[in-house]
Amino acid sequence: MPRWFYQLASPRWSYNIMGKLLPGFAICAALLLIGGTIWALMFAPEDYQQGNSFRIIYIHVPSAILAQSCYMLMAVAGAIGLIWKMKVADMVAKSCAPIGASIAVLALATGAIWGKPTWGSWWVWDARLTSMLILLFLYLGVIALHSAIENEATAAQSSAVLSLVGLVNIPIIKYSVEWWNTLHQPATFTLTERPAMPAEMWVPLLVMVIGFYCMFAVSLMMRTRNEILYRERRASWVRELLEKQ
Amino acid sequence: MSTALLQVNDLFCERDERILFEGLCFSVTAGEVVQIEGQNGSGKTTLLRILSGLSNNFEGEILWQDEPVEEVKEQFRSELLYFGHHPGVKAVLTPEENLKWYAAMHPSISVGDIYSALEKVGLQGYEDVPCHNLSAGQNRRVSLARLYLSKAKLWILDEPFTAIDKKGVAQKENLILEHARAGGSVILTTHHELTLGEQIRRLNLDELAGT
Amino acid sequence: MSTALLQVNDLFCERDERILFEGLCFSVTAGEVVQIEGQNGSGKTTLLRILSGLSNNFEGEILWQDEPVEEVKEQFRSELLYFGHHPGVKAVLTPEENLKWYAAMHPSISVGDIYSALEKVGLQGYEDVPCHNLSAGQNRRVSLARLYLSKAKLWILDEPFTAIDKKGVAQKENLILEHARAGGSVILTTHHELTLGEQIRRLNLDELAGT
Amino acid sequence: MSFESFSDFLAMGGHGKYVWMSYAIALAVIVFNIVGPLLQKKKVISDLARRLRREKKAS
Amino acid sequence: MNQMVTNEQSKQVNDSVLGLFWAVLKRDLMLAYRRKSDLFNPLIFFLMVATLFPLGVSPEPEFLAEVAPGVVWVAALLATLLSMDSLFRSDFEDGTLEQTLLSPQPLFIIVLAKVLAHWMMSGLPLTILAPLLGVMLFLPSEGMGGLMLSLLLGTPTLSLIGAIGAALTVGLRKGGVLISLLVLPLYIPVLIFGTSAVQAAVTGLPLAGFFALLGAMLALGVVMAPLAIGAALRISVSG
Amino acid sequence: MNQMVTNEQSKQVNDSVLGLFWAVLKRDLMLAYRRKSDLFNPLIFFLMVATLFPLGVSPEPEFLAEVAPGVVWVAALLATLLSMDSLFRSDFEDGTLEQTLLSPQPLFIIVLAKVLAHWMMSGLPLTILAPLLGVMLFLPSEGMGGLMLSLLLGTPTLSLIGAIGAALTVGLRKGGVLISLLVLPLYIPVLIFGTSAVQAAVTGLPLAGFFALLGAMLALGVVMAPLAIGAALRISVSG
Ligand code: HEM
Ligand SMILES: Nc1ncnc2c1ncn2[C@@H]1O[C@H](COP(=O)(O)OP(=O)(O)OP(=O)(O)O)[C@@H](O)[C@H]1O
Ligand SMILES: Nc1ncnc2c1ncn2[C@@H]1O[C@H](COP(=O)(O)OP(=O)(O)OP(=O)(O)O)[C@@H](O)[C@H]1O
Ligand SMILES: [Mg+2]
Ligand SMILES: [Mg+2]
Repeated sequence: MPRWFYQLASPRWSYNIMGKLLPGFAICAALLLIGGTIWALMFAPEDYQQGNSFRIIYIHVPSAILAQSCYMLMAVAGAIGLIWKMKVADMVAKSCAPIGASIAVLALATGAIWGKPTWGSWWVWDARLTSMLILLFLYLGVIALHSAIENEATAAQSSAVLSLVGLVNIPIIKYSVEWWNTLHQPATFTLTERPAMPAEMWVPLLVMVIGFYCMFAVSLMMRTRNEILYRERRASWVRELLEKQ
Repeated sequence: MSTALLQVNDLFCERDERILFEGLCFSVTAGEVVQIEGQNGSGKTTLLRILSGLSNNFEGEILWQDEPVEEVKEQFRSELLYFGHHPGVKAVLTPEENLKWYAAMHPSISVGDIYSALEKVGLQGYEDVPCHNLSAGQNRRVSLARLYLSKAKLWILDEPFTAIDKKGVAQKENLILEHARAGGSVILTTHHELTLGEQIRRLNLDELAGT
Repeated sequence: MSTALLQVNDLFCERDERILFEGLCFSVTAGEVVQIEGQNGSGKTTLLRILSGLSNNFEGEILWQDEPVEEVKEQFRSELLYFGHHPGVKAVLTPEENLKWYAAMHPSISVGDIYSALEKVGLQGYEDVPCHNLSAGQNRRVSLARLYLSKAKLWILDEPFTAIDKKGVAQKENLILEHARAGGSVILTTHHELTLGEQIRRLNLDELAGT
Repeated sequence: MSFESFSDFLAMGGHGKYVWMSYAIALAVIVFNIVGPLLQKKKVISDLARRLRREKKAS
Repeated sequence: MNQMVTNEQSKQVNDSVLGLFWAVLKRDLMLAYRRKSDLFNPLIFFLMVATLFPLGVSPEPEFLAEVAPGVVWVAALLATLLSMDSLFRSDFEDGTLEQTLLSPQPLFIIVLAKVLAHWMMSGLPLTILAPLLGVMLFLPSEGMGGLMLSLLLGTPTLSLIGAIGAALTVGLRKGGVLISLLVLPLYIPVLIFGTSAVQAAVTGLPLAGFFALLGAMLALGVVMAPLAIGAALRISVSG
Repeated sequence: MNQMVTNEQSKQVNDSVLGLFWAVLKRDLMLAYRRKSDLFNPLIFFLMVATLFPLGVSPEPEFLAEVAPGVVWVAALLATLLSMDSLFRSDFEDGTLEQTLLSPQPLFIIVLAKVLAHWMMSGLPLTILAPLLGVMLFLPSEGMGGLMLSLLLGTPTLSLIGAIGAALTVGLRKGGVLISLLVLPLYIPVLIFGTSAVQAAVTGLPLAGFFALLGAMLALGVVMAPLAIGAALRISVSG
């Protein structure tokens, strides 16, 4: 096992390194998100079919992608916590859940809003939408389980098991839903086949995606740091830290 | 020198911000009976659950025959009899069925002994009555019959005498002594006045508690 | 002559074809403590449930202050405190909330006394902890706090000392004596050795059992 | 610049309602994810500091 | 003078009855809040049905719109039925039911308060959530009002009837299902009037008759059911 | 010679594993038989849905025939889900779960036997009863085989996944609903493949693919789920 792995296991080291990384990520996130939004709203060309409602993509796609990656991170962190009993990993996993859920809500909401002008209804039982809804349910399950268990260590282990089981199931869910949908409802609205985007369209999208990831990193590190402080409240370094304030 | 069966080093446990015990060290050798004492809420049950491996809500080290318990789990479990606040008796099953299941869980027990065990705890005639039709004490007795069945070396008993009448208690005390004489060890808690006298070692948790 | 608070005439009860008691007659006057004795399964709990009006699985007559209990139910219930094998404590509620609910069920109890009752049973500092985070004995103590609250004349206590530590038992015994001295009556069962001595009358069910 | 005027920009070719709603929700979610932890941190620190003071007093 | 004293007295009694009612209601709501599961169980079940139905049967809007009233009502009925068993069971198991029965307070009031608490945790949230289900199942918006009102009037009756079954089976180790069997036949009239009301609302037919019937059943239930529940509880505990 | 000894030994181990499996299975079936409720609960729920649905939604045969596969599958899924919570709860409450975890026997086997017992009391009777429901809902007779086979392959997976949720929530006083929330998303693939299979059977499309998928999920479940269940149980009890 490499040295950084053991260092990561030390809450104190993690707290400090995250504190050092935070400002950088925060600046990146702010610049990318503000710049990307301005670009997306004002400069990107409108879509020849969907008109300006197309601009929702700059929120929708980053959030949809991020919601999925966040789940992956949560499950992996949970597994590390479970196997190597690494406390910091548990804390990361715990911090992932509310962020991921909020992002999934964002993806769903923007998707639903976008659906109204394009498809004429807020909600259809389409494959992508359904699997996103299920992802949200998975998040809610992890959050609910965690909050239902009083003992922190038990809560972390239980949620880790749950998110791992969910991780195994995600590809199955995705596959099944897509297949089900094509079976019932021959492609009325395809999300996957779209005209290849011109660069003016996808470059801001890329900016927004990276911006979202940076924002996620900032939020995650802040939550994890809080978690470390609370869980390590008996440790001397936390006491010293508090006394300094 | 007899080596310790169970050795506890520097055990720490905290619940709801209250330290139940810290720096707890003790060992149990073969032939010893240890009574954990302490007032209500002092952490006796918590300690026994930690020792038996049911709870991992602690810091410190527990050794079984000089090896960390986590590494010899299988072996430890086959040498352990745990008797908790919940007697582990299914209300819809009969005493006999309850014990048969227990025997299935512990391969060292032979099914043939079940009847004599039930007789020894005074349940002859009740073998076929579902346990929910038994009195509180009779239910506990079903669970106590395991003491007669088990081949385990270490008994961990959490208030085994609850709801048992005086005659029953005296009999169980004898059984515990016999087990110790035969080279077994017993860790128990009870609020009953024991007549075991000198043969038993006491460990008081009240003195160990933190703030 | 002090009239009997509770008078039992020719009580008969059978369970599963086994006669638990028959022709049982006794009375309890004000100021008396009666201990029902008997080995496990002799029918103590059954008797107490019959007396308290929870079970009508019997034949015979029970009089409360010389009137059949069924006819003065209301009044009987407001003069009765029953403490059963199940302590009647909600695990998700705190001790305080549990007792508040009990007070609502018994209009004679004033809510203000709850804190002092909890203090008297040694639960100060635990008023706000959900009962499932309390130890076995602490849970029983929550239920025992009712003894300090109640204004009832007749206490029916089924093994009240289960899981209570020695100090707690001694304190409860005193409380029972005080209640008797103040003109109340107590019917109780316990497998603990009581130190109440002469003040108490014993009733052994083993001798009353049929085959 | 894809828009002639500011009112055009707001109207988004008739889809303004949808676009602005999406961006508003996005803003809300981002704010939630940044401000939430900040408030949490404040609370944790004040909680722990209070506990520390209490323990100091006790000892 | 005499008159006044009686008034005074009856007022006092009234107060204490209200106090009792309130205390029981508060406790049961608190229990539900602490346990959470009781609080969300019917809701989640309700949502689950609304999610599974399109997934399992057919996601087409026109089809869903047509079946929506029935599905929502069947879901509400099942959700209530399933939550019924726990109404008295935990009280029975930890001994608080014994204490309740031994208290000198009127059982009618206690039982009524418990059922109200149960409804506030099952029927009421279902009613509030119904529009969301309606949207998910593409129920025409004209039907929403009828759906909510019919649920508002119908679900308390479901709770009252269900409580009788729960009281009868609480002492039984083999309870559980029995309750469905006992209660279901009694639920069917409510289901039929309820869905009819919603369908009438969707098609624009007059509604008042259905609501009057649902209301009448509710009134009958409030007066009679607590008596039956109380008697059933005493019998169950004495067994 | 050496070879033989090993064989002998491994045979003995095999025997004891089978004995354990059988003992646990027998006990759980006996418990269910004694309690009865566990035995009939899912069945009655299943039948209830089949009765209520025509009453609440629409009694027209063509309509019912169309929705039958979905309704039967949704009912089976809900019935399994609702019976899940009790899988470990009573063992937890009376202390037998502690005893199980402290036994030196392999938890994998014990858990697998328990889940099998659960399935034999929920999934299996549902499967056997499904044709009856099919008839009640006017499912075309071509679909019957597909319905039964899909349930036979699908319901064990439901039991296995559900047991993970049950194990995770068994220690919680606030359990109960949580399990629905945890497990439901994981049930959806089974539901989709299951109904698709029945619909394919009705319309005469090829089925083998669906059954292969359901079988693959089952195989995955049998291998993986007991591990997760065992881990979850240990975590829950230690909390
Ligand atoms: C509630 C409704 C919706 C949800 C939950 C949803 C969900 C998703 C998801 C999960 C992705 C995949 C992101 C990835 O991994 O690459 C996605 C991508 C996308 N969605 Fe949506 N969507 C919704 C509505 C819509 C609508 C109405 C439109 C426009 C007509 C739309 C257009 C797109 C596009 C263009 C992509 C990018 C596809 C790609 O990069 O592969 N979505 N959406
Ligand atoms: N629900 C029941 N149905 C049938 N028989 C029962 C039931 N409960 C108890 N019995 C039987 O009645 C007898 C008396 O039980 P009871 O609970 O009154 O005993 P007890 O004297 O309180 O014993 P303990 O000291 O163990 O509490 C027992 O022999 C038991 O088998
Ligand atoms: N599940 C729990 N969560 C949090 N705290 C708990 C939990 N169970 C017990 N405690 C706390 O831990 C302390 C010790 O409890 P424990 O059950 O070990 O006491 P005990 O010594 O066995 O008491 P008793 O003599 O009453 O059985 C108690 O003060 C209690 O408040
Ligand atoms: Mg204890
Ligand atoms: Mg008894």
